[in-house]
Amino acid sequence: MQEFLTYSIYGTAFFLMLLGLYAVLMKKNLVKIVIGLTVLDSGLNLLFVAVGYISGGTAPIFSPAVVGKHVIMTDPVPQALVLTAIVIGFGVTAVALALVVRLYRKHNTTNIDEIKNLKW
Amino acid sequence: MYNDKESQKIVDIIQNYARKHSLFILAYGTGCGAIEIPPTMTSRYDAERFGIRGSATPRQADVLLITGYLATKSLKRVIKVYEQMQDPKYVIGFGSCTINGGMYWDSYNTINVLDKYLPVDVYINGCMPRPEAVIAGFVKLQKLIQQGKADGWDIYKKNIDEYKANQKKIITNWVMPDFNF
Amino acid sequence: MEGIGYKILGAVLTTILAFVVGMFYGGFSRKIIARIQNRVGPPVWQNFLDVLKLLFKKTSVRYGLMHHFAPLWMITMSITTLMFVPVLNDGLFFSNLNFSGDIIFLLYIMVFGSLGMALGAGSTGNPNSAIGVSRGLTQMVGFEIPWVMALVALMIQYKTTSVTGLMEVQSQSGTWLMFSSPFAFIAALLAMPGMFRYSPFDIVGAPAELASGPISEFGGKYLSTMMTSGSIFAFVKLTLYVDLFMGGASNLIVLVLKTFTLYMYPVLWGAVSARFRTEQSVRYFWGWPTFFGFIALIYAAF
Amino acid sequence: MVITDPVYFIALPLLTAFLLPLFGKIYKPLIGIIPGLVFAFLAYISFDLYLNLVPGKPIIIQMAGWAPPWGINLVFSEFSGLIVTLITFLAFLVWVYSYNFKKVGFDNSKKYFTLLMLMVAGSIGVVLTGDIFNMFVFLEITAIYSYGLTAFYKGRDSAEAAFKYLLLGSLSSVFILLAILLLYKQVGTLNMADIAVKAQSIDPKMKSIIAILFFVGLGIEAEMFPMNGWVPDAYSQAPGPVAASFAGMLAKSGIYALIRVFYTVLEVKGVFDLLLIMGLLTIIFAEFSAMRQKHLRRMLAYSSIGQMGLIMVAFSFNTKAGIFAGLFLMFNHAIIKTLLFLSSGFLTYSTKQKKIRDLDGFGKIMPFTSLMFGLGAFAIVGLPPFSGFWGKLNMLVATADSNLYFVIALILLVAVVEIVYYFKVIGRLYFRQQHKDVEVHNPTWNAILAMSILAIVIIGVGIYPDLITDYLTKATNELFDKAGYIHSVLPNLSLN
Amino acid sequence: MNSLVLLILIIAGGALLSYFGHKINKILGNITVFAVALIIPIYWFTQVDFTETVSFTVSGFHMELGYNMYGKLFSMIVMILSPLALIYAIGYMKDQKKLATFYFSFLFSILGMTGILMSRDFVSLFIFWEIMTWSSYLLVIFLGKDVQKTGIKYMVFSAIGAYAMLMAIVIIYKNTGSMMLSDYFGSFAGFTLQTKLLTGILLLLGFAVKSAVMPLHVWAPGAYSNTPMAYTSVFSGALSKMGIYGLGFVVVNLFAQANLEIVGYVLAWMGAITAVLATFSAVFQHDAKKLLAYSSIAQLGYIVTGIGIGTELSIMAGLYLAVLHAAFKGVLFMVVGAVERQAGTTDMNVVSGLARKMPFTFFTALIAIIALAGIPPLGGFVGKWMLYESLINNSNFLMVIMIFLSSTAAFLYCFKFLFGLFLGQQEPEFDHVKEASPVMIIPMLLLSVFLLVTGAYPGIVFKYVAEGMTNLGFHDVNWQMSVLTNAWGDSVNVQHVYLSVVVVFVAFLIFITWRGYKHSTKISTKDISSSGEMIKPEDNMTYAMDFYKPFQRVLQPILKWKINKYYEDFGKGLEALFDFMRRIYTGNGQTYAVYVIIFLAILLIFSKSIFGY
Repeated sequence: MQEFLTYSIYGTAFFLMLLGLYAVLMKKNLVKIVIGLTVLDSGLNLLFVAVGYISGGTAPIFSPAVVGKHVIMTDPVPQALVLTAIVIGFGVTAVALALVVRLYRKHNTTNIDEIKNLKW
Repeated sequence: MYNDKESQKIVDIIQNYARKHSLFILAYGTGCGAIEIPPTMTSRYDAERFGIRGSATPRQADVLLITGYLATKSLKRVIKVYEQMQDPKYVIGFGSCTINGGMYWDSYNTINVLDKYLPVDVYINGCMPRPEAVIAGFVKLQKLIQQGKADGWDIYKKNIDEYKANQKKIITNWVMPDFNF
Repeated sequence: MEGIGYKILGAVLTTILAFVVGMFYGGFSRKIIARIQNRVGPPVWQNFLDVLKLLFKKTSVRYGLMHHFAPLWMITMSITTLMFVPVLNDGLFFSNLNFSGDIIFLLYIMVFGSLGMALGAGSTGNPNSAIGVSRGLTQMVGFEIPWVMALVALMIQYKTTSVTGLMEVQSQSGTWLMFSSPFAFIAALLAMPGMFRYSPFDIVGAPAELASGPISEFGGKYLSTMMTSGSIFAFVKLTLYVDLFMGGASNLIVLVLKTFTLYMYPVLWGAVSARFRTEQSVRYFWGWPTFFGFIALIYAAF
Repeated sequence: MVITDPVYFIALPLLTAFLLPLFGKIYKPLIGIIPGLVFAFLAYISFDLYLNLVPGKPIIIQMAGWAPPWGINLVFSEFSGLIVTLITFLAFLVWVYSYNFKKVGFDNSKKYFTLLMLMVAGSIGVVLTGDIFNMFVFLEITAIYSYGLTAFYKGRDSAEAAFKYLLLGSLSSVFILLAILLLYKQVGTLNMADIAVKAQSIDPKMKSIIAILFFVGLGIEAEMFPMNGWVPDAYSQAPGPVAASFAGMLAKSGIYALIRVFYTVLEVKGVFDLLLIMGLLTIIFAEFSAMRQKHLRRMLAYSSIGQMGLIMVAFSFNTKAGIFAGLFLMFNHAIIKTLLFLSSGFLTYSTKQKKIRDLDGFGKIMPFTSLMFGLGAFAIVGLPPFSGFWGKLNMLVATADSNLYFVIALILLVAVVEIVYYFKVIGRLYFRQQHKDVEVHNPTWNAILAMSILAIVIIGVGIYPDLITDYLTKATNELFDKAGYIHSVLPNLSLN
Repeated sequence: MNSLVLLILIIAGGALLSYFGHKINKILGNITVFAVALIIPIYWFTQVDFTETVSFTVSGFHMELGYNMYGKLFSMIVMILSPLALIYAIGYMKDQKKLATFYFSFLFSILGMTGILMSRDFVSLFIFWEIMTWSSYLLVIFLGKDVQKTGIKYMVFSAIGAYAMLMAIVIIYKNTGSMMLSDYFGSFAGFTLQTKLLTGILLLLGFAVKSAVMPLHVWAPGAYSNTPMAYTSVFSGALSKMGIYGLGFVVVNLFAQANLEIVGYVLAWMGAITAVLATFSAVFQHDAKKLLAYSSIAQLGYIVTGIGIGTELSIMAGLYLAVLHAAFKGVLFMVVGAVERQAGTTDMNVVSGLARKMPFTFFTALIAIIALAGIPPLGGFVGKWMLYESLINNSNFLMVIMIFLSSTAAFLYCFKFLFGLFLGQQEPEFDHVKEASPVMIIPMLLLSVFLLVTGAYPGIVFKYVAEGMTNLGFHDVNWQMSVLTNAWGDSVNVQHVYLSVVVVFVAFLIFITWRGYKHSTKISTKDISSSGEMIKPEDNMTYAMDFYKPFQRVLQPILKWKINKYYEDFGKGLEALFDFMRRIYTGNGQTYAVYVIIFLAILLIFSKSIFGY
C-alpha cells in the first residue's frame, strides 16, 4: 500500500509534468502556455517532495514530541528546496502573466504563432 | 654647307633629281577624272616606272591631283588637304574643268578657275585626259621640277593674302585652322 | 684590331651595308611585284630616290615630342638590333656587339621600335593611326608565339641562347638548323610574313582603309628615317633567319644570296594573296605555325 | 580583511536593490548614485580579494555558520574570483555608461537599476556559490530579472522577446531542478565538492541522465545551439547596456555553471565530445545567421552566440590549454561584446536606425561611438593588436594540441564569415554617404568614459596580453585541479 | 633602446601624430606627414642596425624581431616606395576628407610591412600581417565606392589567406613546440610528408593571396583600382611583395630543401597562368586603374613563376622583378592618380591627349611603361631576361611560351595605357587640365630615375638581391654590375645595349632635329589628315573604345570564362544557404521550446552512444 502510494505520487508528478510540457509545447494560447509552465513546476515540486519522503517518516521538526524518541523523519532538504522552487515558480509565473498582458495589448491576440515580429 | 653657292647648286641638282623621280601623288578624285587614275597606275600604263606612286595621306604626298571640277564645298577640303601637304608640293589640274570650268562654266556651285585658289603647276587638258596625256603631264611636271620651276608652293606662300582672299570669296563659313608654314 | 675606332668604323659600315642591301631588296621587291602584275616597275634604286626626296622635303608640322621621337625609336631599334646580330660568320669587322646579346634580347629589342612608333602614331591624334597600331600590336601577339616557340625549341635543343652559339652548332655539325630542326624552321618560316607585314598581313598599314595606318601623319624627314629604318630592319631580320636556320654566311655574297632567297618567300606570298583581317591573321598564326612550334618544342625537349 | 568579504557580493546588491526606491524617495539623484557606489564597492572588493588571493587557498565562506557539506558555502577561488571580478568590473562600467542615460531619453532609471543590480547579484551568486541548488536559485534570480530587463522598453517587441526568453528559461529551470533532484536522490548532498566526491559511485546510467538534464538546462543559459532562440531576441530588444550586461554577465554565469558542473561536479565521459559538437554547431549556426542579419543588434547577438560556442569548444578539450584559451575567450568576449553593445546602444538608440543599412556614414556624425564600435569589431574578429587576437591564437593552439585540425579549419572558416559581417558594418559606418534624416544621440560623457575604459583594456591586453595571462593561468590550474577544489572546500575529507 | 623597436615605435608614433595632426588642422597634418615620410626612411637607412635582434615572450610565445638580408631587401622596397607615396599623397589627397584616417591607416600598413619583414617568429609575423591587412582594408574602402563588393572581397580573401597561415602556424607550433621560423625550417625535414605538405601549403596559401596568384586574385582588380592611388602604389608595389617574401622562403627554404620541388613547380605554373589570364584581362579594360590592377596581377605572376622555379637565376629574376615592379607600378599608379586628380577621370574612353597638358607625368609614365613592358634598355628588361633564361635553362618550354605570350600581350595594354590617357586627340573639355603639383611629380620622377639607372646598372639591385638570397640558401650568387649571364654561359651586356641605344638615338635625334624641329610648328591634334574632312574642335576622333576588338574576338573562348563570376555565384549560394540555415530561428517561442525537448530526447535516446550508458 505504502509503495503504491509512493509510486502513485511519482506517477502523478510525472503525469503533471508531461501535462504541463504538453501545454507548453502544443497549446497556442499564451495563457495556456503559462498555465502549462505552472503545471510543469507543480509536477516537479511534487516529485521533489516525493523524493524527499521517507516512508513512515514524520515531519522533520524537532518538537518536544519527538525529542529523545527514535523517529524516522523525512528528509528536510527537499522540502526546503521545494519551498524555494515554489517561490521562484511563482515569481516566474507573475512575470510571465505580466508579459502576456503586454503582448495581448500590443498584438491583440494571445496566439503564440502570431507573435513573430522577431525572427531569423 | 648651304652658304656655298657651288655646293648649293649641286645639292639643288641632287634634290631636284630625287624629287623629280619620286612623286607621291594624292589624288583628289572629285570628278570623272578619278576614273583615269587607275589605268594610269596599273599595268597598261604603269606610272610607277617614273617613280610615281600613290600616297594615302597629304603629309607624305608631293603632288595633289585635282581630277576634275571642284564644287565650292569640295574646294574647302582641297584647300585643307593642300595646306596639310608638306613643301615642296605640286598641284596638277586635270581636265578642262580645272582650267576654266569646262562644262560647268556657268554652274552656281563650282569654281571655274582653279588657279585663283591654289597654285597649279601643270594643267592637263582634255575632257577627260587619257592616261597617255596624264603621263605626259607628269613628265612635264618632272621637267619643271628638274629646272626648279615648279614652285607653285612658293608662290602660294608669297601671295597667301591674295589666295586667301579669293578662297574666302567662295567659302563663306570659314572654320579652318590657319595655314601652318 | 680591338681599337674603339675600329669598332665604330665597323658599326658604321654594317649600318651602311644593311641600309644599302635593305634598300635594294625593297627595290627588287617592288620590281618583282611589278613584273608579276605585268608592269615594268620602278628602277631597283627607286627606294633610294624616295628616301632622298623625303629627306629634302620640308617637315613643317609636328604633334609634339612623341611624334618627333617616333622615327627615332624605330631607327634606334633597327640599328641596335643590327649591332647585336652577327652579320658574317667570323667577320670580325661585322661582329659589332653580338657577343653582348642573345636571342631573348633580340626578341625584346625588336619590340622597342614598334612600341615607340606606336606611341608616335598615337600622339598624332589620327584615328587611323591608332587603329593601325591596335591591329599591328594584335598581329604581333599572333606571330610572336610561333616564332618564339621556334626559337625556344632551338635554344633548348642546343643548350645555348646566343645566336653565335647556334651558328657555331651549325658550323660544327655542318648541317643547317633548318634541316636538323625542321619543325622549328617551319614554324619560324610560317610566322615570318607576319614579321615583314607584307600581304596578307598588311592590314596594319593598309593604304586604302587606314590611310597607311600608323605612319599616316609622318612625312618628310620622319618618313625618310622610317623607311631607312625599315630597310635596315628587313636586312636584320633576314640575317637573323639566315644565321639561325641557314648556317649564317661566311662572306657577303653568300649572305646576300641566302637572304635574298629567303626574302623572296614573303614577297612572293604577298604578291599573290589578299589581305587577312586582324583576327584572321592571329588565328592563322595560332593555328598551324603554333602547332609546328609545339612539335618543335617537344622534338627539342625529348 | 573584514570588509572585503565575498558575502557582500551578493548581499549588498540584493539589499540596496530593494531599498533603491526608498532612496529615491529621499533624494532623487540617489537612484543613480547608489548603484554606482555599490558597483564600485563590489568592483573594489573583488579586485582586492582577487589580487590578494593566495594560490591554492580559495576564500570559502560558510553561510549561516554551517560547514560544508551541510551548509551553503561561497567559494572565491582563482577561477570564480576571476569571473566575479570581470562581472563586477563590467557591472561598474555598465553603471558608468547608463548613469546619465536619462539625458538621451531613458526614463525609469529606478526600475532599471533595481533590476540590473539584482541581475548582477544573481550572476555573481551563480559564480560564487559552492552549492548546486543555490546555483539554481541564483540562476533563476538572474533569469527573472533578465526577463524584466529584456522587457524594459515598452514600445518595442521587448515583451515578445522576454516571453520567449521566459519560456526557455522556465524549461531550463525545470531541467536543472530535475537534474538536481536526481542528483540529490543519488548522493544525498547538494554541496558541489561533496557531490564531486560521491558522484563516482552513482549508477552510470543515472549519471548520464543527470548529465543530459544539466547539459540541456545549462545549455539554454549558456546559449547552446538548438536552445538559443531567445538570445537574438532578448539581446536585440533589451536596452543597450542591458544587452551588454547579458553578454558580459548572464552568458558568463551560464557558461560558468556549465563548465563548473562538468569539470568539477560531475565527471561524465563523453560530455566533452558532446560539448565540442554542440559548440561547433552553435558557432556555425550563429555566425551564419549573423552574416545575414539586417539589424545591428541582432547581428551582435548572433555573434555573441557564436563566441559562446567558441568558448564551449575551447572548454570541451578538457586540457589546460583549452581551459586557458576558453578563459581568454571569455574575458575577450565579456570585454569586447560589452563595448560593442554599449556603442551600438547609441548607434541604434533611435527607433529609426535599427538596421545596419540605416547607419551609413555614422562615422562622421557619431565619431566616437563609431570608433568604439569599429575597435570592438576589429577586436572581436581577432585582429591584432587587439585582445581578441590572443584569445583566438591560444584557442587555436589548444585545438591543435588536441589534434583537432578540422576544428581549426572550421573555426577559421567561420571566422571569415565573422569578418565579413563585421566589416560590412564598418564599411557602412565609415565609408558611406549618410542618409538624410537620421536621429543622432551623442553619447554622454559617462558613456564615453565607460567605453574608453573598455577600449583601453582591449588595446592594453592586445599589446601586452601578459597583463592577464598570469591570472588566467592560475584560474586554469584551479579549474583543472578538481581534487584541490574538493580539498579546499572540504578540508577534513580524505580522498580515497 | 633597440633600434628595431624604436623603428616600430617611430612608425606607430608617426601614425598617431599624423592622425591627430589631421584632426587638428590640415596644414599641420600635412607637415607632420611630410616629416614622418622623411624621418622613417632616414632612420631606417642610417640608424637601424640590421644585426640587432630583440626578443620577448608574450602570452607564452617566444617572439623575436630581427632583420635578415632577405627581409632587408624587401624592407628596402617598403622604405623607399612608401615615403615617396606618402609625400605624393600630400598632393594627391589635398581635397579629400577623412585624411586622418587615411594617413593613420597608411602608416599602419607601413608598420605592418616593416614588422613582417623583421619577424623571426610566426606570432609576430601574423600580428604584423593582420595589421597590414586591416589597415589596407580601411584604405580599400576609403573612397566608399563599391564597399560591399570590393572591400568585402578583399577582406574575405585576405582573411582566408591569413587564417590559412594561422592554421599552419598553429600546426607548426603543435609539431615543433616553438613559434620561431628557424625552428620550423630546421625541423621541417623531420616532419611526415603529410605535415610538411599541410603546413607548407597552408602557409603558401596565405602568402599567395597577397601576391594575387590566379584563383585567389579576385580581390585584386577591385582593391587596386578603388583605393586612393597614393596608396595603391604602395599596395601593389610593396604590400603585394609581402606575399612574394613569404612564398620565397617557403618554396625555397622548405620545399626545395626537402626535395619537394614539385610544389614550387606547381606554384610557378600558377604564376604563369596568372600572368597570361591577367594580361588578357588587362588588355580589354577601359579604366586605366583597372588596367593597371590587372597588369599588377600579371606582373606578380611573373615574380611568382620566378620564385617557384627555384633556380638561382630564376629567384634572382623574381626578386629583381619584385624590386622593379615596386618602382614602375609605384610610378604608374601615381601617374593614374595624378590624371584622376587633374582630369577627373581615368576612363580611357573619355580622357585623351593629356601628354600636352601633363608632360612630366607623361614622361614618368613612359619610363615606367617601358620598364614594365620589359623593353631594353630600361631595367624591366633585365628581370624579364633572367626569367626567360632561367626557364629555358630549365627546359620549361611551355612556361616560357606562356610567359612570353603574356608579356607580348602586355605590350598591348602598355600601349593602350599611354595612348588612352596621354596620347590621341586633346579634347577641349580637358583644356583646363594642368600639370600635377610638384609634390606629386617629384616622387614619380625619383622613381623614374631609378628605373633609368637600373637599365644600365642593374647591379645596384643585384647587390641586395644577392645578399637576400644568402638567406634562401644561395651563397655566392654570381652577379655583375651590368652583365647578365645565364646558366649556359650566354650573356647580355646591358651597358652595351644602353650605349648602343643612346648613341644611335642621340645621333639620329640630332639628325632629325637639325633644320627640322625649329622650322616646324606644333599643331593641334585636331589638325589631322582626314581626307579633307573638317574636324570641329568638339569632335572626338580618338579611337579608344573597344581598342583591341579583333583580339577580343580571337580570345572570345577564353574570356568567356570568368572566375570572378564563379566566386560570386559561390558567395550567393552560401548566402542562400545561410538564409536557409537561419530559418531555424523561426521567431516562434514555442518552436524553440520544441527544439529543447527534441534535443533532450535525442540526447536521451543516444545517450548510450554519447556517454556509454
